Amino acid sequence: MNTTLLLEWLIKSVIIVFFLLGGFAYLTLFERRVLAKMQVRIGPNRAGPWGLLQPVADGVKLIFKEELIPDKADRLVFILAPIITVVPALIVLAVLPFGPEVTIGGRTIHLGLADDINVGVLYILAIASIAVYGITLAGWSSNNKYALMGGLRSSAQMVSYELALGLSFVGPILLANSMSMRDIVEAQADWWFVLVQPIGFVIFLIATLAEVNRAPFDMPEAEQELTAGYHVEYSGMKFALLFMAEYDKMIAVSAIGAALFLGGYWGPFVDQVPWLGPIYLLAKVLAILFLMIWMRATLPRFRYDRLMAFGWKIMLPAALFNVAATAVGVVLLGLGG
Amino acid sequence: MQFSEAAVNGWFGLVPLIIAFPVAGLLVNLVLGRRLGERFTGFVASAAVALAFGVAVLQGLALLEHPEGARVLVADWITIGELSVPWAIQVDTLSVTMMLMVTGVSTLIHIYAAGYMHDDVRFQGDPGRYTRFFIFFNLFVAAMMILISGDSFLTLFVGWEGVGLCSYLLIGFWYEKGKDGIGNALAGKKAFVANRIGDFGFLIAMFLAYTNFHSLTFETVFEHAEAAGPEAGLAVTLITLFLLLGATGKSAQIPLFVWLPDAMAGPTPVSALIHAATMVTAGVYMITRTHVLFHLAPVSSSVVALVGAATAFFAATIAVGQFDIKKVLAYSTISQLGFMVAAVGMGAHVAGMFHLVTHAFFKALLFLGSGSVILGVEHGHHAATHGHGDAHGGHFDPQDMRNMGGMGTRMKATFTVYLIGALALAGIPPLAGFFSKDEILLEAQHTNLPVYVLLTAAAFLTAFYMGRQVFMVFFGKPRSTAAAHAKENPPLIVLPLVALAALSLLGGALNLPGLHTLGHWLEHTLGAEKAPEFSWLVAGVSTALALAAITLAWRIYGRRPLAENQPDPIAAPLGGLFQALNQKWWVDEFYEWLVLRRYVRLSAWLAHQVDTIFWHNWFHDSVLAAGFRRGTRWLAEGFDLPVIDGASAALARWVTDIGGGLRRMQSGYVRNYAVYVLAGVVLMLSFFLVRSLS
Amino acid sequence: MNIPTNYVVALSAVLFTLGVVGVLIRRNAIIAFMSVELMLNAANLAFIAFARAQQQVSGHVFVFFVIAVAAAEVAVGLALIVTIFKAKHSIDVDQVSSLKG
Amino acid sequence: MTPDLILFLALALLAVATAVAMLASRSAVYSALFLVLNLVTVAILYLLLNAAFIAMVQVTVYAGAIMVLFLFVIMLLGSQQAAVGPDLPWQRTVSLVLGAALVALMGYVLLAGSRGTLLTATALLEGFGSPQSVGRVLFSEYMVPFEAVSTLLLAAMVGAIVLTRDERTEGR
Repeated sequence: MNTTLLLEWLIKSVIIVFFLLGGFAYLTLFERRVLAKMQVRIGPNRAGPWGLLQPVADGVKLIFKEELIPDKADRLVFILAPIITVVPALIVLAVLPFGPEVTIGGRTIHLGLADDINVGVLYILAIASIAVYGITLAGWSSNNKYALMGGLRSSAQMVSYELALGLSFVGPILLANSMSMRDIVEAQADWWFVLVQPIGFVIFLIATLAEVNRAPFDMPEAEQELTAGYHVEYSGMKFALLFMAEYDKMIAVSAIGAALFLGGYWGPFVDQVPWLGPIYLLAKVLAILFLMIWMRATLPRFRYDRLMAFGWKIMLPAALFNVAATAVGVVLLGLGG
Repeated sequence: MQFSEAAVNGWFGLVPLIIAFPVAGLLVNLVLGRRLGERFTGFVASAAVALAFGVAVLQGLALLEHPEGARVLVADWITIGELSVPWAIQVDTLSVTMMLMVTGVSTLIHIYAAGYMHDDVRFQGDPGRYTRFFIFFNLFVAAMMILISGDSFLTLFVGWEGVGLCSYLLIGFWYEKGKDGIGNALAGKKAFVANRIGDFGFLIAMFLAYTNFHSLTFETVFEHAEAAGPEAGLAVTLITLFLLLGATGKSAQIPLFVWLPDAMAGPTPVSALIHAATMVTAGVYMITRTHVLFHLAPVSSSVVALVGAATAFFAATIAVGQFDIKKVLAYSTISQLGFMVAAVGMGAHVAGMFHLVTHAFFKALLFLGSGSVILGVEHGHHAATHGHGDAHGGHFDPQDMRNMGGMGTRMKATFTVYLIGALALAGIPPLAGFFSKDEILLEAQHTNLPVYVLLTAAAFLTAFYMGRQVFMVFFGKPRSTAAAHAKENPPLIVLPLVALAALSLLGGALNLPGLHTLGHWLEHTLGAEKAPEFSWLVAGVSTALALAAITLAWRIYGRRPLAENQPDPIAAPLGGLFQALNQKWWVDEFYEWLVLRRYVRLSAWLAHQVDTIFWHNWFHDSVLAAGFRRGTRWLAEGFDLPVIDGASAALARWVTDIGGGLRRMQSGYVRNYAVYVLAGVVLMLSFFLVRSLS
Repeated sequence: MNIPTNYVVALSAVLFTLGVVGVLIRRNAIIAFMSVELMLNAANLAFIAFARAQQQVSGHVFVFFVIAVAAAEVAVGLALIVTIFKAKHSIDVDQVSSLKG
Repeated sequence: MTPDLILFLALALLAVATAVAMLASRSAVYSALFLVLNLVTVAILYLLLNAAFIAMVQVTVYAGAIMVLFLFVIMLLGSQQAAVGPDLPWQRTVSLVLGAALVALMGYVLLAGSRGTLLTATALLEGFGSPQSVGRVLFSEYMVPFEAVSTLLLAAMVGAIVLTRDERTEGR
């Protein structure tokens, strides 16, 4: 056990967490602004220049709100559920490489926490599957039928779309011949996998929308049907945590998508200037986030049974076809490493 | 099959064939006979016996080289404890003499029978039995060979019983015919029963021999008997007397002769072969074979001689009063067998055997001749009634001499040979009978005067009844239409007669006085036997008596032949005596009164007292049934209910109790079952752990 | 991990026994079911420990199969429980004593 | 007490504690949650035992799918409260005694004598327990069982669908 190494990990972890926390705050602002633009509105512009302080104001407001806990709720789980929800969102990026190796003070450092473990992709899947619990438990512990229904819908939806999500990962894995995220990104130094995996990328995007319960798959929080889904009973900071988890997950999946399909940190001159890597990555993440917000602004919500049918009857076969096609391509055309 | 060394070197090894050929013949006929027809059947049977004769001839030739003979072992037959009876064939001069005689005469009679039976089965109305007849005939020859060739009492007894069986079968050959439709069957039964009595004696003799001398083989028994000396005298006497009883049965001597006249119910070839030439001589042969024992028992020998002589005279008297052509010959046979038995009883075995052989020739000739006459009469009867009368009905008896007469002109060949046979039997020199009978008389004159007197009287009577028969049958005029239409038979029947006639003519040459060819030949087996000097006195007396008897017969029957339905001329002068002769001295009736009636009464009494009252009423009902009921009741109440039922009830109760206990385990709760599984796992793990630790 | 294999296997044994006890004493079918999963899990742990000790990847493969089979089992088992619940409105294992629908 | 041993004991304690808690919980949801914890703990043990792939599969399939299914059913049925009613009188006692006996037996066997291989004493092959190594064995030696298991999964899926299908809402 190397103390320096420990310290290095600690520093990296803190950076990631802070990135996500800050990212969450400004993603809300970003979304509101973009949506406003798309809906020909102005959006929040009072707090600070261009409304930049709006997230801070929201945070302060939520902190001072009263923490309501329903009488018949299961208190322990009710309190734990937001935490359980937010943790996966925070730790999922541990395997993501943010950039090539850089040298700081004579030390060669990976820009990434555990980006070279050989089960990186599986780790992402594992965390993604764990993420269900928070929402489900939140819905259940509220002892509210709407909340419970929201939780159950969320579970079913996430479990169903997890299959397609996992299968969409297989394409990059096959092309890179590795499950390590770093290997996958390194394999895209010359060209992005999205060029040969357009179907995989589309499936990934749709599945991640379902995974993070974004429109048009925001069933669990469908206001019209379930008032607000699983977090109908939550308020104050616990509500803030649930909210944060959702936006952090958006950021995380965007980063993962960028790493898997859009070449990760690769871009012009990254070879010469390693520090360009994180910037390129951020740009790509922003692009995917913009895409998600755009969809929210554009598409109406699915009916629940249509959503499930879509997941099982279209997404899954398409993903399977993509896997088979990719495998054939890898073996016959010599694509990938 | 094992052979002694001598047998292997010589022809003796072939001797089993003498049995095998007739057996083969009967088997062939048994399987194929019906399919192949009469000619083939007759040929096969005759050929089988002829081949046996050939084997006998070979044995005789071999014996000329090796007179000591041989003992040929065929198989190990019986081995029980110390009793060991191999099936071995004794080849010596005695047995081979018998073999030659039996097979030779048999061959001729088979040939004769092939012709005779062809007609007989048709007259009797069942041609299908032709094959059966020859099967029995061959079987008889095989059994006779076993009898002759056996080297022990037991093998001899097998043949003894075998020929008895064949005799029974052939007497009853037309079992559905005869008086009341059962006469023939009764005759067969009578022969069988009479023989059983004799066989009983034979068996007792055999048991005694084994008890005293620990063997059944002739040689060993003789050795032991001689070695035992006077101490075994009583035993030997008993043995020989019981053997004599056996001989009287088989050889038709007093008191068991009654079956032989009835045995004439069989077809004529059977009478000739079995009941004149061969089987009936078995008693004589047996006594000769066991002569060593008889030598050791003088009393028995005397008894034998007396029995023989008495039988000879007694039977001769009866023959005088008979009208049935075959019955006359039957009593004649008994009489002549009496001569032989008397001879062997006096120790004159050679003379006995000599007479046995010559008698076989001329008696076979006479029987076959009578058969020829009967056939002729049958043919005549058939022709006279134009073929639609029943030739074998009760109205006409083709064997009754009173229905014959004048046959000599119609059946010249038969007449000639019959005359030869009759003269030979009467003892007219130089025919065979003269020499053989003379030797017996000579011996009797030397040793036993009463026997001599009896035998001489019998010889006189013999000549008389033979003269009576010849005159009645062949001379004068036919006394019936059947006799008038009689005609000679075909050569197949006549030729054997001619052969036998030749043997009867020349048979005396076997043992001419002074030469004693047969005596020397049999010396090898019987030991040297001092034959009495030829006596002109004895020969002259017997010849004179014979001639006188014939003259007497001619005066009574020849000069004035009987007319139709005329009673016998001697009946009136003799009165009641003739009635007695004709009714055979009422011997059958006497036996009936003496034995049968008492026997039947005893049987009835036994049936009632012993079987019904004792066995059935008392033993079966009171002892067995009641005891069984009591036993089963005890078993049911004392054993079945408490023990068996109790045990099963207890078992059922245990099962119920255990099941009731175990039922609680079946709670229907899955977790309960899982606990049992866990308990089992813990137990097994503990077991393995404890085992690994210890 | 610098510890003896047997420690890991002993942990597996303890977990297994806890699973067994859970099956035996809990009457809620779902919890009994989960106890079975615990038992499977304990067995898997032993597999992994031995695979590590023997340097045999086959152990991992077995665990993979066990997990796959467990997934199948749970899918069917839970479907059965749901069906039974629909019919009986109870998931007390001791009340499920009839094979009739 | 090496740091490894402490780490192991801590994880073991956590695993046992969660298992016991699972059994003791009156609420089925809590039981499920404790089981999830237990599974995750064991997954960490897998990681420490160089079984990274299996650890991830454990979390993904067991914790992420199977247990979610459990929770789903529990919530759907609403029968999270333990069944009430007369319990078999001796069942609990006997089970606990037998369980203790089983643990004692196995513990004695495992800990009384040799302790087995020290898990770091042998140098590991490169990539032991990685997806590649497991996959290589899985798709060569265990190809047929793999296919059999895939068939089994398909059958289970069909079975589950058939079992839970509500015929009244069929054909909508």
